[in-house]
Amino acid sequence: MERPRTIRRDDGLWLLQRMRLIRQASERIARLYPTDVMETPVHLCIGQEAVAVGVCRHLTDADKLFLGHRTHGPALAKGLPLPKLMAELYGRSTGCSHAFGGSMHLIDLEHGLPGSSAIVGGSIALGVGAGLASKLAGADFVGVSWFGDAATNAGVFHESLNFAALQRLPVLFVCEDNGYSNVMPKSAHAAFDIPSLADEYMTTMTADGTDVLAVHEQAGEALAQIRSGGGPVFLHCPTKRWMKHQGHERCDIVGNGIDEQRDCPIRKLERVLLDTHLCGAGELEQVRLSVEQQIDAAIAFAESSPFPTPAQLEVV
Amino acid sequence: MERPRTIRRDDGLWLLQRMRLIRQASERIARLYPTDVMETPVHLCIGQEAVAVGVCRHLTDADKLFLGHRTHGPALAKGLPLPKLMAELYGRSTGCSHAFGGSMHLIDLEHGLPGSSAIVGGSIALGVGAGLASKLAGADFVGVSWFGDAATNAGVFHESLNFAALQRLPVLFVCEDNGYSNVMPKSAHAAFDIPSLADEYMTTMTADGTDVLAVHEQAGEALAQIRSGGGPVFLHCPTKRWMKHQGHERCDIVGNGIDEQRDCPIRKLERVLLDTHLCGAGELEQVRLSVEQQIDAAIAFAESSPFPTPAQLEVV
Amino acid sequence: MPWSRFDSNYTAPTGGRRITYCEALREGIDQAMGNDQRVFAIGLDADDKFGVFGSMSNLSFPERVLGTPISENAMTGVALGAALSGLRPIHVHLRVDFMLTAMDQIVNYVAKWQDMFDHQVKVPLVIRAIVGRGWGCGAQHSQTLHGWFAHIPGLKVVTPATPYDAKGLLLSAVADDSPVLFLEHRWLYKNTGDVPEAIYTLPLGKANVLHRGERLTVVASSLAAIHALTAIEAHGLDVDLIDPRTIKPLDLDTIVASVQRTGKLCVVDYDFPFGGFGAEVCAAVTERAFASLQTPPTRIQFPDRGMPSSGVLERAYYQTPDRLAAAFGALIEGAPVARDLIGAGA
Amino acid sequence: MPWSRFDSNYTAPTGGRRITYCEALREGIDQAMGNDQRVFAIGLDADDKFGVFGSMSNLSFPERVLGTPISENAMTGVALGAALSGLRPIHVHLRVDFMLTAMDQIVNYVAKWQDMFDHQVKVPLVIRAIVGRGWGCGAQHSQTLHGWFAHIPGLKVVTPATPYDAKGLLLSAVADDSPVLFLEHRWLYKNTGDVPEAIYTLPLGKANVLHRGERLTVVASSLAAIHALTAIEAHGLDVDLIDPRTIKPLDLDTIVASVQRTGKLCVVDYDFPFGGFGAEVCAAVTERAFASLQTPPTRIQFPDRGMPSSGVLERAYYQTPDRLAAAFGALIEGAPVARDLIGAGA
Ligand SMILES: Cc1ncc(C[n+]2csc(CCOP(=O)(O)OP(=O)(O)O)c2C)c(N)n1
Ligand SMILES: Cc1ncc(C[n+]2csc(CCOP(=O)(O)OP(=O)(O)O)c2C)c(N)n1
Ligand SMILES: [Mg+2]
Ligand SMILES: [Mg+2]
Repeated sequence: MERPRTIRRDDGLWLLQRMRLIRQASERIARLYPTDVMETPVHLCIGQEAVAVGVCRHLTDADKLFLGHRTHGPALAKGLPLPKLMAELYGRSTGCSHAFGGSMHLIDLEHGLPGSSAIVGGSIALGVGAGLASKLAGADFVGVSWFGDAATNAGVFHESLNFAALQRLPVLFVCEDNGYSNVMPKSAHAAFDIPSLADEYMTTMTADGTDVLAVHEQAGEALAQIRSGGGPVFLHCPTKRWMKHQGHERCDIVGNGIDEQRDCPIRKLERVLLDTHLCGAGELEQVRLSVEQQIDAAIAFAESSPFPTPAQLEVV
Repeated sequence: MERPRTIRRDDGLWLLQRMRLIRQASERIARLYPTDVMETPVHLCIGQEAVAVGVCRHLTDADKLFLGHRTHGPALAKGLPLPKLMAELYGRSTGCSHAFGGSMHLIDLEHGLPGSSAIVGGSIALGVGAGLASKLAGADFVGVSWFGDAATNAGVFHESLNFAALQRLPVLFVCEDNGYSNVMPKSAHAAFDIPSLADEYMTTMTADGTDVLAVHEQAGEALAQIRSGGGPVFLHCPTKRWMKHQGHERCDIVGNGIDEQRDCPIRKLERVLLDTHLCGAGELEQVRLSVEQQIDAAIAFAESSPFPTPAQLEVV
Repeated sequence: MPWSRFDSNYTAPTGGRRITYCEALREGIDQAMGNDQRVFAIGLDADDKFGVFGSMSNLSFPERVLGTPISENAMTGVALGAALSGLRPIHVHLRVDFMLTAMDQIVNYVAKWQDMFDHQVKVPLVIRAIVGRGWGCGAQHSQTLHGWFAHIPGLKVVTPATPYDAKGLLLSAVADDSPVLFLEHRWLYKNTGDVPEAIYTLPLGKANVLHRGERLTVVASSLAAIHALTAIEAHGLDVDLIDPRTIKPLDLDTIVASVQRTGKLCVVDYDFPFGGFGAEVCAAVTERAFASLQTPPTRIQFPDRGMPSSGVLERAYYQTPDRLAAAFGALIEGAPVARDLIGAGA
Repeated sequence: MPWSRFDSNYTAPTGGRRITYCEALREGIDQAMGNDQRVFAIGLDADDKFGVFGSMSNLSFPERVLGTPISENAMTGVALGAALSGLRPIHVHLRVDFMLTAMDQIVNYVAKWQDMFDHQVKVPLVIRAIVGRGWGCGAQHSQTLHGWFAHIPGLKVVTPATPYDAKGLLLSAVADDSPVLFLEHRWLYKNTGDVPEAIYTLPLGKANVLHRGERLTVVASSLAAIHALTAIEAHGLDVDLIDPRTIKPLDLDTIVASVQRTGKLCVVDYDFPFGGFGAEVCAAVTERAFASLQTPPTRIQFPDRGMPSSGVLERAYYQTPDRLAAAFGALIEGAPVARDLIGAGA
């Protein structure tokens, strides 16, 4: 039972632009990475862009998003300017974390990104804390906890869901389930079914994490429920990781079963936009080109930015 | 649909004796406690005896039981000699932990009690480790993780269940659910239903934790499944705590709704033993009296035992 | 800003209102919450009628006092997330030992968050914990660990010894824009002292000189400071007694100035002996006042093993004012200090 | 007992087989497992094809090598439970930072278990972790923490500097009946050295003198020991260099004897500066060799803040052999040591 695939033009274009921004920036990073200009690990999310972009379309700058190690996609989707990301990867003072954070520790206070963490699981609790702050302050922002399938192994996952549910906090849990923890498949790291377990605590929804329209629709429903005081919601998004866990190479895990034509969230959306005559092929190409220019500019910015100085290690 | 309440006479008498041992020892501790002869906190389990005794009837000395803070009942049920418990509470060198452990840290290597811990939750993982040891060594003992309802709040609970299930380890999880974490009711500490959550990981059974025959029967089934290689089992035993969380006083929490006639596991068993003519009233009284003598002897042993000396603080 | 209208007053008043350490804490928390509605309290049993040994009972803003499940790790993350979202949490633990379940959050998250983002964010988070021996509770319910936490960059560590300090330092901790661990010794809770009713703060990083003397400098915090003071007063010892009040930042200047005068240093540190606070003070003072030292600095600490349960052993594990007096006396006279006065592990 | 048939040989051979630190570890683990079938290895990615940076690839007994979920806390408890049930686990962590999620188990359980039961039980448990800087990984993937763990009674802490030590100490750690933390610096993995093929052990608690000299005693472990040795050799410095090999138990006798000869002490400790290993060595040596000290002991440590990501900052955060040589030279001459040579936090 296929639903009719429709979307407003402004939404559709936004989703496409942000997905392209993430994809093309990631491809560029992958191309540059072997040259060692970026002295920091990179966890790319090529193939997973739909999750970040579909959810973030519904978030405001006031909503607080807490990320783990796979940061680039959701950070850009939330609004982190690309030059600040690139400068951070290049270890320059103009980076979003002033070169102190690196790839796994991105921040953008203006756009509701109060930081991200490289210790798997812990940041789930931080999103819950944002939800608690919203509730106690009588504010209307939402806390968003963003994590992968294997973060559900960690005890803090269980503790965080329990507390959010007990307190009926305005929190969206987004599980970007790419089926792997590094090279370990889900069957080896989780004895439970993730959405089924989550459902023991709270309303749980699932959306195909390679289909931005599906994510966009479910995230919209989830956030509407949360914002209307309905308590936390768990959004489970099965998706596919095309790259190795870390670094610039495509992943070669046997049985990964990725078909870059069929599984590509960008191609899927472009097809809908074309089929529903919201955009023409020329316009799509225009999006790609304009993103490419943004990337060139961001890299130029990073490359021309100053490095920090050792004197900055002085303790404040 | 009441099941016929039957039990073999030897089992019935064992269950009765051990429950009486725990109950009467606990009442005696409660009576002595205000005199400060025991310089250690006590978490009594009056009212909960059925869980400890019903489960431990099926355990051998080779099976390894790991306890939390509410130790006395399951430790005695597993085989810890009462004099060693009393001497430990009295802070004497003849105590099971040589006066280094106190009430919350009991050990009896001979009877498969490799220690207990006062940090809630953590010992759940130790039982899983015993199960792993059994599996790796090709042995046939079982690991038993013993904990209360609120230990399910802790992340280590989730991590332990997941790993035991992934590895299909010979582990019995026993949740002694008295509905409270100190004075906090379950509704305030767990947003989930405990057996329903446990069922997401493994076979889960429930037995009335005030009814020793029910516990005995379910624990028997659970252990049969575990010993035959069927993987871990979760046994959930709702029960009632008559005493305050800690110390010698009855609990006065509003709505605790305990009826010491109706809810008493000892009375329940005695009624069955009488009704099925397995024992006469005189014999039951005999059990009570002989336990009372054991307690007198244990206290006399503790009181006449030496204290440790400060020289024992020397680091080994 | 609500935090700028406090009185600051660094010496304890006398002749005023006497209340307990516990009441002083309670009052400080209550006033912090009244002064700034962004302040809230969270923790296991924070909201129950016993209120964390009485330090949180009958607070004026119960809607900002939250009990939690036994989930100390996530709750620390929740407090951090709330601090990053505009609030000022006070997270409380009945025992410091329970905080060990939250070390990922405390060390990897709370302590690092400002450094990782070059201090673009504030982390106004106070973590309170009760430390020290209880009643035969054994090794898992009796740790102190102030020096251990201070080892981690990004954490301030506060150890009030008196009711006056408890309230003033608590209010400073809540006013601080960086993470502060606030460690309260269980055995101080019933001590009384003069405490102003008004709201006031004491600076973090400024020591308190509890006794003036010329022949030995003793550095001691929390319960150890009280025991040392009792020892000095009872035996009329000519000792400079410095309570640093905060383990970190550490007021080395005050300590070094004293050692330059007395020529001798003894640190009484109710904590494990390897590394930690005692070692830091001895090493740092030796670095800065080597020429003034007449004898090597001495540490009086716990034995290098977990706390045993039996009362007999528990009492031997801690020092007493009498044993401290004997040790100070020996140091003043240049006599060797008996081994059991230093702690079996030293 | 399988553990009694080892050769013991405390000085590194020369002219033998050269292998890397990583290979030495791998061989030690493999031989430990071959020697005693109670030994098993467990940890996140322990069983994957990269095998913990190669230190566990292609082991001979794959059925005793278990991967785990991201559940470090429970896995530590699982390892402890297995150790209490007759096995001898080696629990491995890709980074020491991940161990912080397991501190409840490590500090409250593993470290305390023997003390709580008056040593009626053995806890033959080895916890391996890779420490130190990586590649711009930032503050949560670069800690060392050896001194911090050593603060906790009940934990032995081993920090091998050479391939020879890595294998010999690993085999000793697995043979030990008490908990041992085994910390391997990431930047040592590719270093090579002579390592016997036979199984051998090195005693825990016995230092290794890496260089003989008369004018300064340098204490340094792990990567710091290698950097110090490079500095001393490159500049021909007249320095006694002592690698304690194990932070705890600490071979103070060897260090004190050296300081009594040289009159000067410098501890190079690649770790946070407050308390910790550096402070302990300085404080303990001052206690025992005060009369011999010509100048105050010096500590060279990290700045008192989390590790930054940018390569420029990461390289400044650590010392280099050249900067160490400059510091040693100044100490030998009695000149002041430049502030940036000591670490910005000191
Ligand atoms: C506590 C902890 N343990 C281990 C790691 C190492 N690690 C980093 S990412 C990762 C896999 C995470 O998988 P998942 O949560 O599914 O996210 P994904 O990488 O697939 O996006 C692991 C094991 C870590 N960072 N933190
Ligand atoms: C990690 C940790 N947090 C808090 C405590 C304090 N505490 C001891 S027992 C207990 C309640 C435990 O309740 P439950 O698990 O249901 O066991 P019960 O006492 O009911 O048998 C609490 C909160 C602790 N010991 N450990
Ligand atoms: Mg994944
Ligand atoms: Mg309970």
